[in-house]
Amino acid sequence: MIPTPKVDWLALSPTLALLAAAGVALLGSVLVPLWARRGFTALAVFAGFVTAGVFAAIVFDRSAEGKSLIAESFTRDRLGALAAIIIAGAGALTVLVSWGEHRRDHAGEYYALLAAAGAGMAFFVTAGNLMTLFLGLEWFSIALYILCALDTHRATSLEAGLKYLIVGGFGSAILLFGSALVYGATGELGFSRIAAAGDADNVLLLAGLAMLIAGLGFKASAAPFHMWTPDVYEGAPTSITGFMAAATKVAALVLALRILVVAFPEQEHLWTIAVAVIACVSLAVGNVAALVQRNVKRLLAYSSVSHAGFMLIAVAANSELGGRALLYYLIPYGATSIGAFAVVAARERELAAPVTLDNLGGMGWERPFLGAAMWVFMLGAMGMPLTGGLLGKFYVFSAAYEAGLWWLIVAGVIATAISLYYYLGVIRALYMRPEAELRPALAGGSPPRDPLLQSAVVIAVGLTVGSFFFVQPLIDLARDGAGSLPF
Amino acid sequence: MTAGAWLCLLAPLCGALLITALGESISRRTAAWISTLSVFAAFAGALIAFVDMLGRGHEEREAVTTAWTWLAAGEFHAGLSLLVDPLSVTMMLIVSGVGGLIVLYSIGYMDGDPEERRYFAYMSLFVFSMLMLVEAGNFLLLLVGWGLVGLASYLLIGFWHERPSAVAAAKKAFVMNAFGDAAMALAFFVLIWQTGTLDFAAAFEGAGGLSQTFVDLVALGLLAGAVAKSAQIPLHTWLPDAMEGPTPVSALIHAATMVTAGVYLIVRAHPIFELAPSIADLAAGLGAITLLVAGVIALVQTDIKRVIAYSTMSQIGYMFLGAGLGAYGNGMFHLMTHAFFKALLFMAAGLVIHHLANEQDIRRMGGLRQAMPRTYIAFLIGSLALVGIPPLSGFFSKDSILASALASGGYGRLLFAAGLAGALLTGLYTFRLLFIVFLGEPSALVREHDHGSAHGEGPWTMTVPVAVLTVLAVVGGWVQVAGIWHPFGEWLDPIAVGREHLALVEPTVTQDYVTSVLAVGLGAVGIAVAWMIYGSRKWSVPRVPSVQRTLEHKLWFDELYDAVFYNPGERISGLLRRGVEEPLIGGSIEGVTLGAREAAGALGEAQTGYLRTYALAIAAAVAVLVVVFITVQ
Amino acid sequence: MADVLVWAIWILAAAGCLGSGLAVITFTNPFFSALALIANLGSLAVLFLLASAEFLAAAQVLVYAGAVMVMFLFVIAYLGDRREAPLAGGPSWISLAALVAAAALLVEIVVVIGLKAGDALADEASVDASFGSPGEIGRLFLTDHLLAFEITSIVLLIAAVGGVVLGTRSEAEDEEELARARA
Amino acid sequence: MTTALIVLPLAAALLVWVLPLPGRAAGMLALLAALAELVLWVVAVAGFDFDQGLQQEDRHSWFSDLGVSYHVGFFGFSLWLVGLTIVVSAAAIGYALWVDRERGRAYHGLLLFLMGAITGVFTSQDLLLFYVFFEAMLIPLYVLIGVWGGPRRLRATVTFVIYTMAGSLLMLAAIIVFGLSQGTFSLPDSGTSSNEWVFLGFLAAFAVKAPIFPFHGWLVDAYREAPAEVAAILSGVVSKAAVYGLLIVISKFDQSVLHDFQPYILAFAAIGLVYGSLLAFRAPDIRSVTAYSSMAQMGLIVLGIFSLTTVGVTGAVVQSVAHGLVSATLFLLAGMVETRTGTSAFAGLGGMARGRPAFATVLMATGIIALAVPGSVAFAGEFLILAGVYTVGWGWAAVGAGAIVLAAMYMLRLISAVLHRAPGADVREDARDLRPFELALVVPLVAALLFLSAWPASVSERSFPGTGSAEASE
Amino acid sequence: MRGPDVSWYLIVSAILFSIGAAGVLLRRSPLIVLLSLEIMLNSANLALISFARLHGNHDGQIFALAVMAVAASEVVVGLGLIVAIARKHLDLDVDRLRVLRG
Repeated sequence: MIPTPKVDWLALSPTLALLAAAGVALLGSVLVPLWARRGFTALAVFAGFVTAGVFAAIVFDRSAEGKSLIAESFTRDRLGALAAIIIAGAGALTVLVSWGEHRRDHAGEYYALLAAAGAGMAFFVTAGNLMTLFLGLEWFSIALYILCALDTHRATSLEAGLKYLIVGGFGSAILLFGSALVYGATGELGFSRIAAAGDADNVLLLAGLAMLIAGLGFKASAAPFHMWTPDVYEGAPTSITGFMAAATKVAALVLALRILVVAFPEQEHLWTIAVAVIACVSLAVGNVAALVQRNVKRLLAYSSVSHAGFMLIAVAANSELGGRALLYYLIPYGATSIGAFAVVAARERELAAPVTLDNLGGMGWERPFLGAAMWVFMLGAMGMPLTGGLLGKFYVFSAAYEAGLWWLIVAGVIATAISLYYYLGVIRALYMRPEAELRPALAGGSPPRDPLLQSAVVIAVGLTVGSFFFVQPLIDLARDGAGSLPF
Repeated sequence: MTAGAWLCLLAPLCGALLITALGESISRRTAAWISTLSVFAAFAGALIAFVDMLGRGHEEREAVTTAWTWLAAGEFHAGLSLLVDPLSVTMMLIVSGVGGLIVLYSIGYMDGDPEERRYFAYMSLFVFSMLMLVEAGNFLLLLVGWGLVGLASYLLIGFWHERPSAVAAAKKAFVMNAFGDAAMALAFFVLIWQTGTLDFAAAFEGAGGLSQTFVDLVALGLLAGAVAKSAQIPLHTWLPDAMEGPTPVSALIHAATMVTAGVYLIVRAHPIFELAPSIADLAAGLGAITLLVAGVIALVQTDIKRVIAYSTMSQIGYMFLGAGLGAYGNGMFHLMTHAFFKALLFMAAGLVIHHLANEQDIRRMGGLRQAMPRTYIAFLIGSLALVGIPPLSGFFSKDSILASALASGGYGRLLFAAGLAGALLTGLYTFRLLFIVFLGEPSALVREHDHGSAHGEGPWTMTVPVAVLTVLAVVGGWVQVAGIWHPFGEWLDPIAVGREHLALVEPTVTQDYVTSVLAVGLGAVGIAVAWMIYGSRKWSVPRVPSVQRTLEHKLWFDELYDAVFYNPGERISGLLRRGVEEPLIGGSIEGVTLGAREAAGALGEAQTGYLRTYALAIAAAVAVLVVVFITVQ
Repeated sequence: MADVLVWAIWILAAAGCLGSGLAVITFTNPFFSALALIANLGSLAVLFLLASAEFLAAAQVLVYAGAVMVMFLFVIAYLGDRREAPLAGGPSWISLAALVAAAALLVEIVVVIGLKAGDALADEASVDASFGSPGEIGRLFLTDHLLAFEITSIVLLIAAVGGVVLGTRSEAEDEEELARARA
Repeated sequence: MTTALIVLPLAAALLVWVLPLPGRAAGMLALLAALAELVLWVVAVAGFDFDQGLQQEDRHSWFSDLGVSYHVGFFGFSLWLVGLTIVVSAAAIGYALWVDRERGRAYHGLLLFLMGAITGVFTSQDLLLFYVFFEAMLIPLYVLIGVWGGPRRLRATVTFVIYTMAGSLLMLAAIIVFGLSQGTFSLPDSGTSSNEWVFLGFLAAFAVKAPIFPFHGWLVDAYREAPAEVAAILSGVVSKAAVYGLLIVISKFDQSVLHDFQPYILAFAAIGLVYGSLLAFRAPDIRSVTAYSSMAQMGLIVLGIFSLTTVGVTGAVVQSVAHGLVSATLFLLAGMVETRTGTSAFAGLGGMARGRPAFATVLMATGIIALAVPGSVAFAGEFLILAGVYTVGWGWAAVGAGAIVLAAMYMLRLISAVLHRAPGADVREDARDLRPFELALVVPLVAALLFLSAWPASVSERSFPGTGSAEASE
Repeated sequence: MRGPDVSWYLIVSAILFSIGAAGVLLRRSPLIVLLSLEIMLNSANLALISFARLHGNHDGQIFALAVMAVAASEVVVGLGLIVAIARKHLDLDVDRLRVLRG
């Protein structure tokens, strides 16, 4: 008889809730009659995300002391729980946004895979060793590969899926090889054991670290590992793009912070600089490339690259304040991403065509609510006042200053200044195009009301703006979350 | 005493505001009377102050009254204060008295102009400003008045704003005066910096403790302001152009009051000028140069008002000469008599112009004596006073200045000679004008406008002031007869700070007599020559084309300033636009935009769409990262 | 003696492994590439075996070379006549850069290993015979690595769903097809 | 009290946006709110003790870990700047109501929002809060110009926003460094800094906002393309945020730092003064002249502030108020000219004085105050500024005095080109004089200027308590 | 350990990894790219197993086994995608999939 380990079910509950939702949805997509299938699965998955969020909140509440479980397979701590809350929130909003897509094929599977991806992320952020890291990564990645390609009737969707899959597979392979090297150098898979075992200047360990950073950078779509991002974001179904932009980044960045801080404290002098440089490159590439984009999804994709840069600044700070900054930043960032893509999705459904800056023209006046919301999201992405984006940047820069990385502040400032051009470009498209340039909506007529999408947008706006006014509670959460790591 | 001063100051302001506020709800005539009455009320206030002051002892004739703190910052305070002393009361009387007459004259002169209301509001504003200038209790308020008279002058010169020449002349006057204002302000900054105050008494006291450089700077700044305002060389070119304004304006502002403010300033600030003798000498020298140059230029002018304007410059040159040499009382005396006879001349000229329907070119005039006999008399008296023929007012005042010059050493003798030459010129140009305009055969134009004497020579509102001034031009000089009695000088004496007498130079009786003989003689010679050339036409006008052209171009001052200041300024402005603003300031934005776009384009190229390149980027980045980690380690 | 045999087998396996690997990426016909991969997996299994990973060697052959590659071949067969694929192509700078990058990675890893070869990599831990046996692996999968085991199954499930979803025709595609046919 | 002044316009903005009113009614509501704000301000003034420093404070912690709080309050000078904001904004809202802007709800809401943000800037006592309001001003401005502006508005807005943001982002960096090294972001609680980079960071924001030469690339386009009333707020009030910022800066840095940078800042300010004046002299339309003159005036104000003397700083405050009112009035008048003639280019204007006495009087009055004729409040401000900067070096004052002459030249040129000479090609006979409503908008502004001209000490004496204020030292 | 020591395994693994990488970077057929990815994953497996032997713990082997499953998953999804692409009558050439770019 093999003594099976005692499993901390509560710690796993967010993941399990989502897995359960995925299972129910999967069953539903076969068993429930066609007319109710979409509703049933969507509801189940929405409930799954909400439950996961609630569970994660409970975990957060009850995990003042972080601990590793099952031979460092995963960690029960506030960092993971907070990240799971954000991911669950992103997922729930994504369900709301997705509803109006009226997907005929694979509707059930769509939601099931969404829940599965969410579950993978919720687990991934708690991963405690290299193996669960890799598995968690593949878990949600594979789900996302499928989701990206799910619109099989669209060639771009398939192209996006294949690109994501192959480049992602390549990135995973590198991450894996890096894990192998780290394992080889230390003989350990668990993060804290790696730190304990490592001799600091073991070249195997360093090569492995480099590859790990690359693999996680890929997921966070940090430059120069970002090149899949615009293509995939453009090709994927828009709601999924939003989910990827928000949730994948949460997962990748939180885990990057966790593994770097926990497993590689001795190599701090190397990876902080590496991450800082990657952050700079991301800022530069993301913002500059976005300047000439006409396709709004693509523009937002580059914007997400640049935001990865900002958040990597917080990681590079390698401090409690940096952790706080990262976790705080993720909240308004996630809300703006999902919200912005939701608005794009709404426009897309209205036009039945890809949304570009040109056919966005006049939307601000035609659809005042969505227009104003998009405005708020763009302000949030710019880091303007009255949105949490400003304070996110404020915290990130503070962390950089505290860590002595003042040049990152300069880089961030320049990047923000550049970014204004394209964010303002969106607002300009919404409101300021001369009447002559405005083209009538292609699909004609007013589209059916989509209260769910609108409520998602309302929530996103609320989060974007609310995170500005109610900083203290959020920053308390972030502090508790960041406190889980041994800075 | 102070109540009178306040009444004097505020009455015209109220008049101006009233006319502006009531706008079109009152008739033009009512507006004119509001203005006139307000100025006469000011005169009444001045009289009250004067009478009150007469009843006091010499020590009690000075009072400062403050309404509120006008400007304060840090340690620096300047109140809205009036200084009432014999000097300011003298000026108040002249300004409001002559001003009242001229405003009254305007009622007739401006009758029928569609914008009469605006005119009278401006006139009241001017009188207020001028009174503010002369009553100011500190340098800051003096500067305020200084600036406001410039403003009113601008408004009135440009009153006929549809004439481009009038607008240009107004701008020119204002800008040149602004230059003077700025120079004065700089002088005040030195005072604030060094003494912390702009109150007259305190500043004079503080100035005593300053180094010579600072005192010179202050005096120089004040002098620059005075020169600009009084149209002395080299800041004189605006005055002839200012004749674009209505004739009463020329009489009031550009003859009787504003332009003489420079003299007032020198007298008011005499302690500073005494501390800076070289600057005072400079003032006297500038006056001498101006009186000669203006006199010469006046010889060739063909516009009736311009001739008088140059004559004004010339006469103010005398006043500067006197004030610069320390003969303050004599300078002020000439200021007063000049106000009378020059206002008279302008208003008489105004009658002529009015009569000839706004024609000002003397070449088209002639023989007006028949048509306008009384005007001729008035003009003749004014001219004689101007030339300084006894017993008219100009004789007393001008000769006393020249005598002072004679009395003040070597430099003074030089100036004395200049003054005498000026006297000759005065006679010449004055009577050239008189003979051309009034004598000889009536010209075509004059005949055309000869309506007979049925209409008289003008409405009573115009003729009465002329009459009053004619009397004043005759008797105005009798308040001081050199070597016999000096009530005017004694009246002003209390403003001497820390000294027995105001005047620094006291000519002897002999000097007085010598001066009188020479000056009158030369004036008479000038008249005689003018008679030979223009009256009896026995002599032809001497022709020296180059000289004539030079004089007609007013010694090329305008051209010089255009070449040195205006044109370079305009060119620099254009150069800055084309050389800095567009290529650098705008171009930098263009450049950054272009650069960013190109970079973005390059990144877009790199985003080839080949997924292999995406993987390649990752592989390359990993390769670099590994190398860096290992080598850095 | 046994050592020599082991060396010989190792060298053969390694050579086969590398050779078949090269073959995979050089064949123009995916079918042959897939076959080469099977050879590659087989020779890897030998190396696994030599490195005391018996269970993995078995799994490699059964699961990987057997099941997975069969599916591969099936798909290749299904795709039929589009089998021929050019060796490389596209912009030549990509190929060049690709080779450089791959070579750089190789050199780096080899250098890294070489740097460590002297000390840490020379002395393996001594292990008993049961090392790598199915029993040991199984025990770990149910204790320390329980989660990994479960997650593996989840990943496979997701992939299966994905395969089904992507592999089957959708209504939208049908409609599009129909539309194209009509046109 | 202070919070009420900030919140009232913001709340009114929300109300205007949310209530489904027709445009005109929304405008009325906005105007009402602006007038109510004015009343509130008067109450604030009445309750203010000018012998004390910071007053009428509200303070709540915002997030405590970095020591950031919502902290607002008034200094004497900020009271005047807020008053300026309210008066100009009210006039602008009134003007927008008068011309009946399209999409009135959005427009008036944005104007109110802008008003609230500016009020916030002038009352912030916490650096981050200051930054928040400073940036928040841009949000409505971007849309106001971008949607309702002239034909080249898109370019103008982008340039404007990116330019200003680039500066203020550097300030954000500086704020972070300052706040973290001080341990608090609260202005009253923090000491002075000696970090020159931080100083430059702050300076960058204000140099662009003011603007100081050579950071004025955004200026003319923005002023020319904006709707008239927005241009009025932009040049009249928004630029004064830089003044407030610089006043903060000189109180929060060591004297050594300030004195190190003083010559350079004075030099750039002086260059800006002359440069702006020269370009204004040749600018082709009312708005460009006003724009460049704004630049020149801001250079002058910066001269005053960086004289680092009480006199100069006080002069800067006076001049800020004066210039705010003047340029707001001028832009509103430019708008009125444009609605009548369709242009503000001098080439098509002229002769508007004939038959339009009210317009002529108002423009003339504003113009002559703008050129700082002695006795005007602008003169008072300039006089103090130059008197202050004179003690630093006579050359600065000489340049300033020279610029006064230039100011006279370009302002007179403007006045003449609009009012005088023969009627221009675009001035039709039926272009009417100012209507009573328009008069009701500009006359209060001019009246305020005249009042201040009669009594500039009302501001200058009541800006800094006592003589040796914390903001400036001898 | 009989036979070559761990470094030799690793060198094989490294070469294999590079071969796989080169395959992904060079080949245009998505099928062969997938196969190359498999080679990369397998090279990692070889490294893991060698290190497991080196350290004498099973973690590496377990990891390798998990990787096998993941590799299979990727293959399944990849093949599904390729089939879907083929069904759309698109070229099976990754270089032709560049609608999305810029």
